[in-house]
Amino acid sequence: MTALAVEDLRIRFGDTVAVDGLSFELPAGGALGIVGESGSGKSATALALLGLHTSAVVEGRISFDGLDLTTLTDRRWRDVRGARIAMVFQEPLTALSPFHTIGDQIAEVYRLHTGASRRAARERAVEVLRQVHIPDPARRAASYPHQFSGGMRQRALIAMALSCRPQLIVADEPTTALDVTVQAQILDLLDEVRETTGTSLLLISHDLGVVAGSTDRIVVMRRGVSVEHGATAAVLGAPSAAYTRELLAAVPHAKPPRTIEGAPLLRLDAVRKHFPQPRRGSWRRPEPVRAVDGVTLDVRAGETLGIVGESGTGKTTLARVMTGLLAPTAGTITLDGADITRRRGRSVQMVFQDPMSSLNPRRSIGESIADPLRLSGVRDPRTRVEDLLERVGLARTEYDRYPHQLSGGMRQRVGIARALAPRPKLIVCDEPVSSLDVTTQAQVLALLEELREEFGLTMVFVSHDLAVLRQIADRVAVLYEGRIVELGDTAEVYAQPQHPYTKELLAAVPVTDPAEARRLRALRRTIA
Amino acid sequence: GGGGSSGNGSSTAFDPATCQGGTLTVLNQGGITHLDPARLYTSGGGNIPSLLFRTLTTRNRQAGEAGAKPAPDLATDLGTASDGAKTWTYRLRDDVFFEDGTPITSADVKYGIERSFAPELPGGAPYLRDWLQDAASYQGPYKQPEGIKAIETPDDKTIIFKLSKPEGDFPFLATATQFAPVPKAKDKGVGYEAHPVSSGPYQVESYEPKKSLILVRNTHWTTKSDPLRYACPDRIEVTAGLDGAVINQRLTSGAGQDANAVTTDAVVGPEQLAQLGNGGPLDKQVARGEFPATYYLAFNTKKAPFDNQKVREALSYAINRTSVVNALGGSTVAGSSTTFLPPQKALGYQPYDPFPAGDTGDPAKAKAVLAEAGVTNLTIELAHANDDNDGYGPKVAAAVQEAFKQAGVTVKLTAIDSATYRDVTGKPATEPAASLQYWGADWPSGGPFLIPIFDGRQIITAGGNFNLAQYNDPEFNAEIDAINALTDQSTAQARWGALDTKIGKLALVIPLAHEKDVFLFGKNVKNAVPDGWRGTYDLSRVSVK
Amino acid sequence: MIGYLVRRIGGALLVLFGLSLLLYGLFYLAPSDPAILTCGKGCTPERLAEVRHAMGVDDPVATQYAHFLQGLVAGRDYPAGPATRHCPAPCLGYSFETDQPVTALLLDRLPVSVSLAIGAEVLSLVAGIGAGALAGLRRYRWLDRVVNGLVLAGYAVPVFLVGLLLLLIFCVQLQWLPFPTYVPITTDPLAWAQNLLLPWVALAVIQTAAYARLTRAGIQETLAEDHIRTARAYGLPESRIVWRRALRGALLPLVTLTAIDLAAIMTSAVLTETMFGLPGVGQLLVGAVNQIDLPVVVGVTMLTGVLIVAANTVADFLYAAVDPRVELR
Amino acid sequence: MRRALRDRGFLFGAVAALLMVLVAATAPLLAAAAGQDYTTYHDNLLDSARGGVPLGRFGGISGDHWLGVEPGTGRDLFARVVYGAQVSLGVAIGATILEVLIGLLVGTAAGLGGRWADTILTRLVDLVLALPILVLAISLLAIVPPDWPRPLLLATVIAVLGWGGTARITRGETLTLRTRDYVAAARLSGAGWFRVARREILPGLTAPVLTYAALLLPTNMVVEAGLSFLGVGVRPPTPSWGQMLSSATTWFRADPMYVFIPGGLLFLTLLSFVLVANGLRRALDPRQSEVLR
Ligand SMILES: Nc1ncnc2c1ncn2[C@@H]1O[C@H](COP(=O)(O)OP(=O)(O)OP(=O)(O)O)[C@@H](O)[C@H]1O
Ligand SMILES: Nc1ncnc2c1ncn2[C@@H]1O[C@H](COP(=O)(O)OP(=O)(O)OP(=O)(O)O)[C@@H](O)[C@H]1O
Ligand SMILES: [Mg+2]
Ligand SMILES: [Mg+2]
Repeated sequence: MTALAVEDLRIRFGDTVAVDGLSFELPAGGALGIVGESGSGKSATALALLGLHTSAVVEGRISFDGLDLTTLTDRRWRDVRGARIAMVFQEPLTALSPFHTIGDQIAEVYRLHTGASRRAARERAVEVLRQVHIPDPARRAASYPHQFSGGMRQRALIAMALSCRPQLIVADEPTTALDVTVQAQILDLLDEVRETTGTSLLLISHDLGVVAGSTDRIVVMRRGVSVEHGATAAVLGAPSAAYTRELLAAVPHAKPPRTIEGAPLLRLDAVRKHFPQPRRGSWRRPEPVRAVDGVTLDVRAGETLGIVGESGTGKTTLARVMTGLLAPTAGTITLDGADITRRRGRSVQMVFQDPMSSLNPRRSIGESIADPLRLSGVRDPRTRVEDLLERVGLARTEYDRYPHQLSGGMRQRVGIARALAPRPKLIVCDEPVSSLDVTTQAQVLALLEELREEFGLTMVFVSHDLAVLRQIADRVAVLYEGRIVELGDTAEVYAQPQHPYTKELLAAVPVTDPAEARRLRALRRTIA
Repeated sequence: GGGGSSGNGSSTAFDPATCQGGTLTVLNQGGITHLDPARLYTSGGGNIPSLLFRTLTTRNRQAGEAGAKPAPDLATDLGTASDGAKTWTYRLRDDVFFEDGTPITSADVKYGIERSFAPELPGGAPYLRDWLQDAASYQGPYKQPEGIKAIETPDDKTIIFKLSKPEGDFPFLATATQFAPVPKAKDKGVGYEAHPVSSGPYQVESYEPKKSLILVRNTHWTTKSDPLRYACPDRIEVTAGLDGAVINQRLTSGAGQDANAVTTDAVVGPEQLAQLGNGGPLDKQVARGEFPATYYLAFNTKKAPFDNQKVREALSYAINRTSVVNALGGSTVAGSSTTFLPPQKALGYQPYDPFPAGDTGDPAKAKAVLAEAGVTNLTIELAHANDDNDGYGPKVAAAVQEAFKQAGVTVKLTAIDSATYRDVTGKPATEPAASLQYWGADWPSGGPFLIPIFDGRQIITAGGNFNLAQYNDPEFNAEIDAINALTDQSTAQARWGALDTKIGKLALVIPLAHEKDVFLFGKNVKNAVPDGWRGTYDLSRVSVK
Repeated sequence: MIGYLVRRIGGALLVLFGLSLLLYGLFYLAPSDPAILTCGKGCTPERLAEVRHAMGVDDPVATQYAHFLQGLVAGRDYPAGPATRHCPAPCLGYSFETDQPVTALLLDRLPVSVSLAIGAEVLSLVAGIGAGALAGLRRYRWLDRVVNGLVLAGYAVPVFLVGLLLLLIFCVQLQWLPFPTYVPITTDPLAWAQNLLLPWVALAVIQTAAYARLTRAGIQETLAEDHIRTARAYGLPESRIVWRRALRGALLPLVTLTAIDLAAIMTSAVLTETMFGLPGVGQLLVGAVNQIDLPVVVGVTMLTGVLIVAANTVADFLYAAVDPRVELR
Repeated sequence: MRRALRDRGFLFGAVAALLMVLVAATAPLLAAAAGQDYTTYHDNLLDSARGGVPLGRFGGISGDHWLGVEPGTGRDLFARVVYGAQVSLGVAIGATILEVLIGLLVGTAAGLGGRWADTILTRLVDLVLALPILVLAISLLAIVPPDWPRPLLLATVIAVLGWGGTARITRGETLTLRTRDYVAAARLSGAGWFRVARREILPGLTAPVLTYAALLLPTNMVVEAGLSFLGVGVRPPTPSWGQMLSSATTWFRADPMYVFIPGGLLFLTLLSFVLVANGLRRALDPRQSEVLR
């Protein structure tokens, strides 16, 4: 029995066609994944399923449980939304009203659709919160969204979705904003919910790994068109469309192991960085945030050292301390034996995560790259800048363009060119590819690898993505709450993780092989 | 000159016997800052204060010339002069009482005067310090309870003043509020003014300085004891702190209680002037009078170039009085003046014009006089106050500047803060070479006009000086003393006038204009007759019934 | 919380201390002498010296300031003729001009300014939020334009210009309203409102436009937020979304603004009060400045300082109260 | 900027504002062209008996006196109005420039300086923001000797009391800008804080500060007009619109032109500057454009 059938869906925003002739079916109790890169029309499709478009023209047929959704009146829509089709949004931060408690928001939805008493609604809210494994749900129901962590908020949203026992849950990138381990938990939860309640699931993601383990069928979208469509195992195992193959190829692969026994270039000795907390309420100062809490580490000349950890574990702080941008609270950092904080040279450079904020929007990119050259005494750096631009795969003529005129990938290339300009010995990359599409990500990683070899660079590569590190790093350090809990050759760490956190991290990595994904899910259950 | 026409809303004759009743509203801009008789500086006892305080003498509340004379109030007559006008003796009436029913004694009058010497209670007129024998250093009854020797009270009804020099004007001075009786037992010092003990027809019901004052009848006052005050309304409500234009607007429209309203300090503005004089309804609601006062330009003859009489004369020819009058608000509220004394007979006014140049000035003649004196490219500095409130502000200054420009004289204007204007110009050390000034009469006589301004013995180097010309001519001083000794006003008037004519020829000042007063009153208000002393109608005689 | 309060109050005291110090310094440097005005016409130098002594302005400025502080904290005694006057703490001294205690003067004038400010604020809140909400929901396109035009005009008309026009139209030409005088609300509430109507309107014209604009913008901004989409996706009716969600978000900035504006009106009512002849704190100040009445000037400035700081503190509290995300620190 | 130029309101405002600035700048020339100056009395044009209202209709408008004459003095209104523009605009522009300069200096210093500098400067800014501007301006202006150059003084007083907002905005923006990675990049390439402030921070400040300053200008103009209205502004015979309005209040019915001319001009000028500010904000700061405050 089909729960949802979409036929020849077309969505236009004025002249832009966001979705162009999309068709798919979702059986009752089944799980369908929609994958595609940014802007491919995934969210537009999801919104159409709930009739939430205001400025778009939606054509085609969407039949749900015998209803033709495209012909519904506003009144009738209200009975469908939330009650029969529920939606889980991408941004858990903003998807909940900041002025009402979690419990109230869930109860409100429940009351609206069932006409239950206030009390019954409150009880239902606690019940669904329990169902999504919020600890102490009766108490936490009275919390405001900002008092929840990202993962908890996403759980609350799922709880809200569950509250009216819908037939279909549409989850639009439910895990994009979350850490890998939390992402795995949410995906597991959705899976569990589907199993226990029998609802159908439409899971939307840009990440093949996310849908691989949670869906039975997938639709691969590109520029509003479905390029491939079929059983998950079939599509990922033997892709027929070139685009799907490209996507799969862009997923990082392990690199051939390299052992580098260079002399230590950068040495960190018992480095700490604590951020004092502002006083709140009482006179006593609260404990400082121990962003980096006793890191001892050598970066060997010529190697690529990966640093991995989840959000807030202190990766960026460590990276900035390494470059001398932040003074450590305690400990010493030496580059070639000289204290880094007193360094006046430009031998350590950095590539930043957010390509938008790493370039001054009011200066041409050429000028941004030329600056370090000028400061090191080069009179007329234009040709050298143009050479660099060419080297990182940009046209010489891009010199006079401004950051907003470039795509994310191009901006990241500019960032790399700028880092290279003063001929550094060490480049610290802080999540340089996290904000890029998989395909662009692969290109930038390749470029970095090339440049490292060509310029004989030493590299510290910070990332939350184990897969990326596996491709680029010779050694990995696992950072957890400001400390290094594991450090070793990449292959070794991946094959035989020692620390439980590393194990958990590895088990949470999304993989594109559905069988492997299911194995990892089982593994996670045993760890938990 | 003198007096003026009076408007009166009612066609039937006014009868003080049947005027009683109703509430009179007084809408004022400023005033009622103080209610302590020691701290009030009034001419003729003031308008509002004289509702509360009776003094030894008071102004004769009548229209025109008759109103410029003093009349007995608490005393039975204008006082008996002896010892060549150096001793003045008064006898109190028998039927005068304070608001609590206690009879008023000569000791109360003496105590009231003594209080005004206390530095805690500053602000009153300064004459007594100067006139009374050995009183200059007296510090008031709080520090020196033994009192002033120069005032004697041999019995409850008699009070004798011993002066250091002859003062024929003493009956005029005795109208000042410092001559109001204060019962020593009720004196609270600075706090006394919260509820001063009334001797007049009204007493204080409530008083908030600069804001409101409500007066109700004093039941211990009788018409019989006080023929001058009619005390018609049962209740008088004074509101202060209003905008002048608003007051006149309210008096014009006369909505509600405003029909029973008057003002004592808001001269009409252009809004009303435009509606006046064409037989409209407003013509019945206007009182025109003249408070004796002069706007003039003062020279410091100790400073070049004004030590040169020719220069002063030339500028006297150059002045354009029409523009000065316009700057002061037009010919309805100011009249051009070539004499220092304003045109009131009481002051001894005699018309003269030593430098005839017409109303708009004679720049050619001025140039000629300057050339004669060998002065070329003259640049002078003229000081003026920074606001126009007192008639010696920027507008008049600019008018003078313009007029002198026609005669080839460049004027640089110096603005001085109006709050300190008198202070700066009154200290010879800081006195500017030329400045705009205004002088009003403390009482309608030539003395208070000519003495402070031209008596050489009045040059006070430490400050508070008004003889800005710093003119000191023994002959002139002697004539002042001689007139002061006269107790016959008509003789005195003639001699003051002659003195004014004489001093005018020296061009020590340039008289610019004299004040004219036009006050509106509500349409129900009757008997709003301006008196010759103050130029405005008398609150103690108006009626709203 | 307590720490916050302590710091807030500490900061406020610092501001006030600085203010009073500044004023004393300036008045000391100023060429004007308050005693001359008090002493009156024809004041001789000896008399002036006596008066200065009686007023206490012959002391060095540091001594005067110390006395002032002492009065504030502990109260002080003034010579006043037969007895001394005790001015209890917080004593701001006695007016040079009228000899009234400054605290009493302020308390006396405050109701006028408060009436003015609260009335204008209420008027502009009601009109502003109403118009803003209607405009924000795009129910009436023309309203949107009117609000837009009004807000621009609101910035472009100084309050005295509005006041002038209102007086001319309603009091002079049409004579619908009396010339404003202050009637205490306790005496006659109707007359109170009737008299204050024009000043309120004059003040509210500008505020109303600003509030309308803010409400409108706030509603539109909130309506574009993700959680509104969530609410829609769960079938919440539009009316509920607008009233319970969007307006709530939109009114947030208004809440704090109200407190601050209230103080701002009170402190900037100088013009309105002068314009309409209302005996409020502002008028008190203008008069005092002209008369070099230092105690009153200091008193008014301190009062306005206190009001502003208090308003800011209240605004912070209100903000924390209506927005659960905000914590006071 | 191009976006702003498409805004009709902005265009109107910009043209009118420029015109007004031009008038102010060329006041002496304009007055000379009219054959008048702002000081000469024309008593013959006044009805002295009626308080000095101008003779003739519409406040004495004539071929010689394009906007009529001032009641009470007969001074040429056109000359006074153009010179008044000079004062009103001059003071407002001067004050705004000063405020922006002080605000930028303090704001960037607080944003880039260390914790101590920030704490102290922020406290200072709080203090300035807590000052009752009008109240203090009145007190200050009443105290200073009257012979000091008044317009300069006015601009200074307004600026000294009013730079808090600019400083706060600058500090806030600086604090966010300094966390931008490009600032870190500049530091890594060896740039000192001064260079960072000049090359990386300042360009980022122009938009927010400009939009704020554009609104400050009319606000300052209102303050100047208000102060002159209260009689503590520029000193006569120098004209200013606020002062003209203040003296016009007594001539409301007798000579309405005397009110309407400076009042209307003040309104129009303010309106045009507000329109410019609004347009700028919409163009430079689209997110904030709606919340004009
Ligand atoms: N409200 C809108 N107005 C105009 N165009 C829009 C609107 N919403 C989406 N689009 C366009 O429609 C296309 C599809 O957008 P959609 O949000 O569905 O992409 P997506 O696949 O969800 O991307 P992402 O992974 O970034 O969320 C895009 O080109 C986008 O620019
Ligand atoms: N300037 C700062 N002041 C106070 N706390 C800070 C500061 N910078 C970072 N922190 C805190 O230090 C901890 C580590 O932050 P850091 O940015 O280094 O984490 P991260 O591992 O890079 O996280 P992400 O993956 O989210 O970028 C966090 O708790 C953060 O809140
Ligand atoms: Mg999307
Ligand atoms: Mg980071």
